[in-house]
Amino acid sequence: MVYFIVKRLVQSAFVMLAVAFLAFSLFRFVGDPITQMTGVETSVADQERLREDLGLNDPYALQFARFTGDMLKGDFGFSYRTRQPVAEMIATRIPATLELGIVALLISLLVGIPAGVYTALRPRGIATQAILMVTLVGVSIPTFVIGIMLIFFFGVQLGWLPTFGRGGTVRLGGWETSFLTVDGWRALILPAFTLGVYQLTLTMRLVRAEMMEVMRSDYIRFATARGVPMNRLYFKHALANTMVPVITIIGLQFGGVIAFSIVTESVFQWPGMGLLFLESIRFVDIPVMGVYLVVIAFFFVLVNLIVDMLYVVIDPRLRIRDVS
Amino acid sequence: MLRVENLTVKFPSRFGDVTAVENMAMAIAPGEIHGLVGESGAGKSTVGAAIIGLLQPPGFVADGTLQLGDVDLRALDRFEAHALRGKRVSMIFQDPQTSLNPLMRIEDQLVETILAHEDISADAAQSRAIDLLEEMGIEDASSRMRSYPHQFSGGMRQRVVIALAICTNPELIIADEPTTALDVAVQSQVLDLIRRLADVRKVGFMLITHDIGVIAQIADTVTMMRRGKRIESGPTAEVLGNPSHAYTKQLMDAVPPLDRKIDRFRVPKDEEIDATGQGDAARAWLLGAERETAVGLTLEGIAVSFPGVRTSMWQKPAPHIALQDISFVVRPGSIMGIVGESGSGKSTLAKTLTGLIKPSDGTMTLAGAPLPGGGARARKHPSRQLIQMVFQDPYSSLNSRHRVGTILAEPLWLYGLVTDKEERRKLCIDMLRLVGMLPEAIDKYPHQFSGGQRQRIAVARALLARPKVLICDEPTSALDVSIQAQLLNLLKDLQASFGLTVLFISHNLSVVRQMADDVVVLRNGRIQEQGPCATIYETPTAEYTKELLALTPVLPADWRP
Amino acid sequence: MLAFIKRYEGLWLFSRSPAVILAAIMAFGIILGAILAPWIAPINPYDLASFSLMDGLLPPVWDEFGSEKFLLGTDDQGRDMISSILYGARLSLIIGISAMTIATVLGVGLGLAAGYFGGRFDAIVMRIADIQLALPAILTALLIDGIARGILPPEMQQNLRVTVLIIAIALSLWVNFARTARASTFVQMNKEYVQAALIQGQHPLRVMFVHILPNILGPLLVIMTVDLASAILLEATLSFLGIGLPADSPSLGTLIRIGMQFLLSGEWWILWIPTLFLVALVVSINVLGDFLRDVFNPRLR
Amino acid sequence: MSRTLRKSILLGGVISMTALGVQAESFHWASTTDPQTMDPHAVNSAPVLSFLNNVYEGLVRRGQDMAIEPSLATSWEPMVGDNGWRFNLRQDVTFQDGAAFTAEDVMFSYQRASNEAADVRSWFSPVSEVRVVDDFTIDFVTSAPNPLFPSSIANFMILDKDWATANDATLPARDAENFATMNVNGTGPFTLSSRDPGVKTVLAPHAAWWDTAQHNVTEATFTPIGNSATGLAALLSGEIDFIQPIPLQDVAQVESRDGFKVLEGEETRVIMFGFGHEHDTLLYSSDVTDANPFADPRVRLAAAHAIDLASIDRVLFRGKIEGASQLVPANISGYSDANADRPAYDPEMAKSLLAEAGYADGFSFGLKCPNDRYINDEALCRAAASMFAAVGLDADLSTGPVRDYWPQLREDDFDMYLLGWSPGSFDMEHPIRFLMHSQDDEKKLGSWNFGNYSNARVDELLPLIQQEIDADARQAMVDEVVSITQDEVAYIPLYTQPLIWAAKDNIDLTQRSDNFFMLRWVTVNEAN
Repeated sequence: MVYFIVKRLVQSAFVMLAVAFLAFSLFRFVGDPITQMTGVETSVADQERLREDLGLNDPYALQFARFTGDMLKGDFGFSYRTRQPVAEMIATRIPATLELGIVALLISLLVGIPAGVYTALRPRGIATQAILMVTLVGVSIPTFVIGIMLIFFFGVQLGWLPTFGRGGTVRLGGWETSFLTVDGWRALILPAFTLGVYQLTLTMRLVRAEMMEVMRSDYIRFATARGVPMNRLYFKHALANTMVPVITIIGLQFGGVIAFSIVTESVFQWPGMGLLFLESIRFVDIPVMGVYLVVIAFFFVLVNLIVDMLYVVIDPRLRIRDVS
Repeated sequence: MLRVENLTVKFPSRFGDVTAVENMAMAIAPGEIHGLVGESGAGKSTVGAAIIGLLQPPGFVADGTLQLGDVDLRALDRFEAHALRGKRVSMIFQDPQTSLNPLMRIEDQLVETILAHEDISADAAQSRAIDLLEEMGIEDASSRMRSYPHQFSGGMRQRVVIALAICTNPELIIADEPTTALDVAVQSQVLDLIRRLADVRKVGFMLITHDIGVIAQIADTVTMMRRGKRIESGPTAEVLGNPSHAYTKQLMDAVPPLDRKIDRFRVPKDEEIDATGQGDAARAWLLGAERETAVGLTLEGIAVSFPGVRTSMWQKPAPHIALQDISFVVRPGSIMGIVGESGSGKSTLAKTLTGLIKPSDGTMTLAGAPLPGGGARARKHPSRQLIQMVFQDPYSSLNSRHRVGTILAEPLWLYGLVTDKEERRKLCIDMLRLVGMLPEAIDKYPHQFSGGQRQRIAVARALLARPKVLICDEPTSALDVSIQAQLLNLLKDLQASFGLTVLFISHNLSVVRQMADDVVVLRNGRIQEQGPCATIYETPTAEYTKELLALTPVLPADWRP
Repeated sequence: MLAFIKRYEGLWLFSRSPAVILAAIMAFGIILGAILAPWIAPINPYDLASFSLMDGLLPPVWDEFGSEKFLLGTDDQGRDMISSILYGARLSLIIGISAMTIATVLGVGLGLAAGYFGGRFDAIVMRIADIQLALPAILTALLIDGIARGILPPEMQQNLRVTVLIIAIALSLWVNFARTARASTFVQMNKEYVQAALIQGQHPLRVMFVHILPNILGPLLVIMTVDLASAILLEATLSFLGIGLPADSPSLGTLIRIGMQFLLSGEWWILWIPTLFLVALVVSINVLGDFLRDVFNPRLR
Repeated sequence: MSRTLRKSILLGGVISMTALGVQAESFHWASTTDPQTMDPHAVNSAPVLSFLNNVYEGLVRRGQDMAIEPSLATSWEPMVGDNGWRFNLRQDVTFQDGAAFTAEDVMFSYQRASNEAADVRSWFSPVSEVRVVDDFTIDFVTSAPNPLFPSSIANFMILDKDWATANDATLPARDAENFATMNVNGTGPFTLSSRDPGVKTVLAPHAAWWDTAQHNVTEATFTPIGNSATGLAALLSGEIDFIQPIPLQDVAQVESRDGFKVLEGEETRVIMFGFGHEHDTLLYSSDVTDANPFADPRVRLAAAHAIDLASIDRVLFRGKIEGASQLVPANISGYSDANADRPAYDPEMAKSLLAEAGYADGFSFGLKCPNDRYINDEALCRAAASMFAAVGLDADLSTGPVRDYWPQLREDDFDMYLLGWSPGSFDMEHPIRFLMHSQDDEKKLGSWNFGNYSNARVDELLPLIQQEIDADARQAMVDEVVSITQDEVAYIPLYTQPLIWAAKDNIDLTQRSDNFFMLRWVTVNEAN
């Protein structure tokens, strides 16, 4: 158990390091930050001096060493664009993205799992066919189109919900949350739904497939043959066994949720990391882009570590050694 | 108590309704163990499923009467049927490994089942569960009950399964191949348990099995099925001991006896294509160059261990020892039988010989030359050709995406035996004839054949490499008994004709007895006993061998035709 | 018998599901239209001389201001919408299919080898896959786009735009193939026909590609279909984020991005017609993917 | 600091729905880009300067009509006996933290803004020395006579010396932040009450502002919204009061809705095509590889005649643009009324000019355009390429984001390119200096003249124009330059970029042609 976790940690660290390397080496190519940092009237000599100051003329290896070294020390550098510490910039954006991602994930789970169970148990019903068709269309419309449609309909035409931003937020410690205000919740609905639609479909289909597989297993047939009550059969026996593979995939998806929030955040002007990242691309703000990548990788690795442990909690086969 | 009359079960398909069971009739009284016997596809499991109302959709009961006591089973709605399940009729499945919910404690599964049918307190249900488990022979039930299924061994698990089936005191239990996945020792214990339950609790059992030995051992009455229809039924000794029906006779002829060796099984002429009369070209080819000498195989001190799964940071995992100190000699041109239960290491031994696994110690010698193991055996090593193998599962041993012709021709070009494509094809066709197949088979895909036919194709593939050693790893354990008889006959003929050295691996003592000249008894990776076949079977010295022989179900001597 | 029936069974199931037939017709029609675009499109949207700004912003023909010359109207450049969409679908499909093909070859190759050799090689491939998974599709695409921009001279970037997109999308899809191929290969490695081939001493490449590959094609085919749909959507999303294709050689995604400017302005057709088209294409591919999944995995029926 | 509880209710209490409508005098506005810093000297970019003009002030400022008017300086006059200007400073001005404003603050701000670390230092390249005369008088000495100097420093913002020193912000932050990146202390009408970069910036009126407030805003919230559709949706759904800019195609939509209005104007930015004048051959031609046809003024003129500006106006710009004849629009000082004609759309003329130049069959060349810099830039180039094609000029169009675009232009990697130019000093001298004078790195002249158009007479006239005090004489010289460059078709000026803002009906505001949005002219009326 401890060994298992340590092993996963080592693997995770390896992944993080590789991502850090990619983050640095790839974004170096994105473009010349200097032209973005200076105005039209800045002379070429001044630009050159700035380039020298930023160490952009140093050898490549030296720059990478400095980058990783600083990062390990917890120094994430300063944004070329705003001259603020990158760590702080990203840190202030993390709550927005995480809250959006979590709510989107919750929507996808709270709707996706029951829908998956229903469609698995009634594979031939009309409602099932309808649900499958609707989700199929849902998964086929690009996220940004869904977002724009929602804004247009619920924001502009009906005027029910805000079309951009987070609405009212409350700062709790260093964490700026929109969970504590009505306004914040209202602002959260459209973006979270937009982001959640795709995951919802995936979750539903996954649960459905796994559930159908489990329903055919011997232990479900045996439980049926013993007359275990239907509800218990479906939810205690079948669903629990379904969740084991589902949790893994959901863990993998969470990374996708965070990454796809780039699109959602751009459409809804949601002040999260994704929006910051897009702005940084536009301004060739390399330090921010690099750190963003590393943070994303960190979340991914973290979530999957948690999933691994959940796995152990759910499945006694991983928790308790076989005595035989 | 249970009365089945005129039962017909159909499965709709795009070719119209397929009748799986037709005009089936049977009756089971309380305390009676009624064997339902038949080969695969006979429809015996379908009968069981129809009674308990768990037919796989879209199958349905088309006609007939299903009466359990005073209840007309066909008249029940969905909810009534479900309430009846467990309460009055229950079921035991074949594989105890998969029959229990892996995520729930045994206790919870038991208590949940009891509470589903009886209005008693959870405490009462729990104490009943403990009593039951103890009745089933599980010691220290009150603490063991808190374990998860994976913490029990296979035999124990089947006891738990039986406890679950019995915990609500049903009148009837449908046991679908309850011992097929178990080793003989465990099988015997489980059968004893079933007998006891029938005698003491007066539970009626419907024992579905393909194993005539099992039926002979415990069934009071038996119904013989074939292709969805009842062949005959009656008291076991009457039906099996003195078969009147031709099919039953055939079946009884095909059962290998444990206590003597018969030269050939009696097989109806129309079902076996005589391997001796056909495939002369292939025969000539096999007997051609370099065929004169048979080769021997020697193993000395072979040990195989696998690295254990690491679970701790500080401890190196203990290696799992699969084989230890295995030494024996296979005489040239003889058949060596390897007997052992699951986990004895017999398949590991086959893999070691074929170079799939590297032995951690010991030497192997083939025809006097050292035989390197594992990765040390080069892809072009001559032994690759000399040693061929016939596998257990006819459904996976042939690549289902390749035509039979492609599969058969592979060794011919791989070893450069026949370079001309047309010649290869001719030889393959002739080889098919030799193993008793029709030439048309060459352009078909494996899944177009039955298990027995596929096993013949697998034998043909092995022969086409012109081997001197043939390793047969449980070649008949997936086959019905009549097909098994045919294949055993074929193997015997081929071995005799071509002087092959054969290593015949099986868990089935009766089968080995029919095949082997010498026998090695394996247990937990060690040799228990070895020697000439007759000696081992008649005067075993090792305790283990004695036990195995004693527990293997046999037909009463007076049934022998 | 089984494969024959299965093939037969696939056709049989197909003939019984109107939605699948409709999807197949739609997908086939769009693909055919895309292939034939140069011959059937009224104008060539890449040829600047073939259209005129004077014809700009015409609504579809059923609108009172529509022109019969342009059945689905024109965009702000005066390009015929039908032509733009046909050429756009062509480009989207080229990108989607190429990306999917590269991802398949790369993923299946690595997955097969990882499953076959196991051990250290397997561990390395899986770690690389982990890294790839930690960088979700959009980020990968942004990264590749970034590198390409950095290392290619600008004039080449224009020409290689499509290639860069294809590689970016392919890289974000290969893991799926690799994981599936690896898992399936592990299963097949324990099958006796593979062991038979190994015992015979057949070449690893032959074992992998002649023996194992045909047996794991089923699930891979399903992923290929689903990933083709994702590739097309991903291209659209990247175009929306402004790192897709330039407006003078528009894919469906680019057309939607351009059309987005007209979301509120009344020229609805510039946005919604390409969008509808894209959704129709992706839905039909997904329906076909679902169907294939059902055929290969009868338990889901 | 950025804790905002606007209409927010802590959960757990009674949940009541509050209207999202805006209180009478709080004002919400949006634009595409967030000002990247609050430091007035760190970055010379329009979003920063525009935003900070609400917080900081310069010695002079621009009025609603762009005219220079007194601000922190009450008056200024040329120095006697020296080149340069003397500024007489306003008394009784206080910074937002209450500190008094003196000449020392100006001196300090000059030193700060002309430091190497400051991006705006080029404004002070003519300055040789600054002398504090007394608390409220300061001299800016220039190396040569410089009549335009006062108007060139309208965006030179003054910050408090003591505040900057105390907070360790004596120099603009270069590669790290400092206190002035996130905090302000100016003399202007508004001060920062909270800032969440990229998300929201809230301004509050500066109670002790020296000038009479013409606005009635009690709180102003700025939100950057990058996606134009989202921005417009935010306006239409009532969440914001004002947005700059909105896309041209949405003008009709906004106007057709009750309660909204569109403000249309002209920016000072002129959009033009430039040529690779000094190239020996075309870089991107498939047929003419041994010559540069664009070296011939007839070819350049032919290209000018090929452009159908009326169609571009109608379809791409919905009738919102004015044609440009020179590199500045008519409202800029130095505009040459004498040269107000632009080449007409005349494809036949274009073809005959091409034939005359020896290219009767036309030729192919590379046209470079940005796709995220100017309004409709990419669409414009595609339309132009199509129009060029009609006369035989086969343009191979390549477009890209501006971050790639400038480097390409600097590397001379084009045959023809698109450029927009807004004269920072709001005078004709500015484009002459940057776009028409031959490239001269040493004197920092012609630095955006990428094609290196070169005319000896123009080069000769520039210093004379810069130093000429007499308006008429100066205008004559400017007219000559414009005339020469028109004759030689140094550039093809196309049109002045339109400026389109949208607001709720109850908002009164002033649209200034430099696209700066000044909160001090905003009135929020009672919503009907």
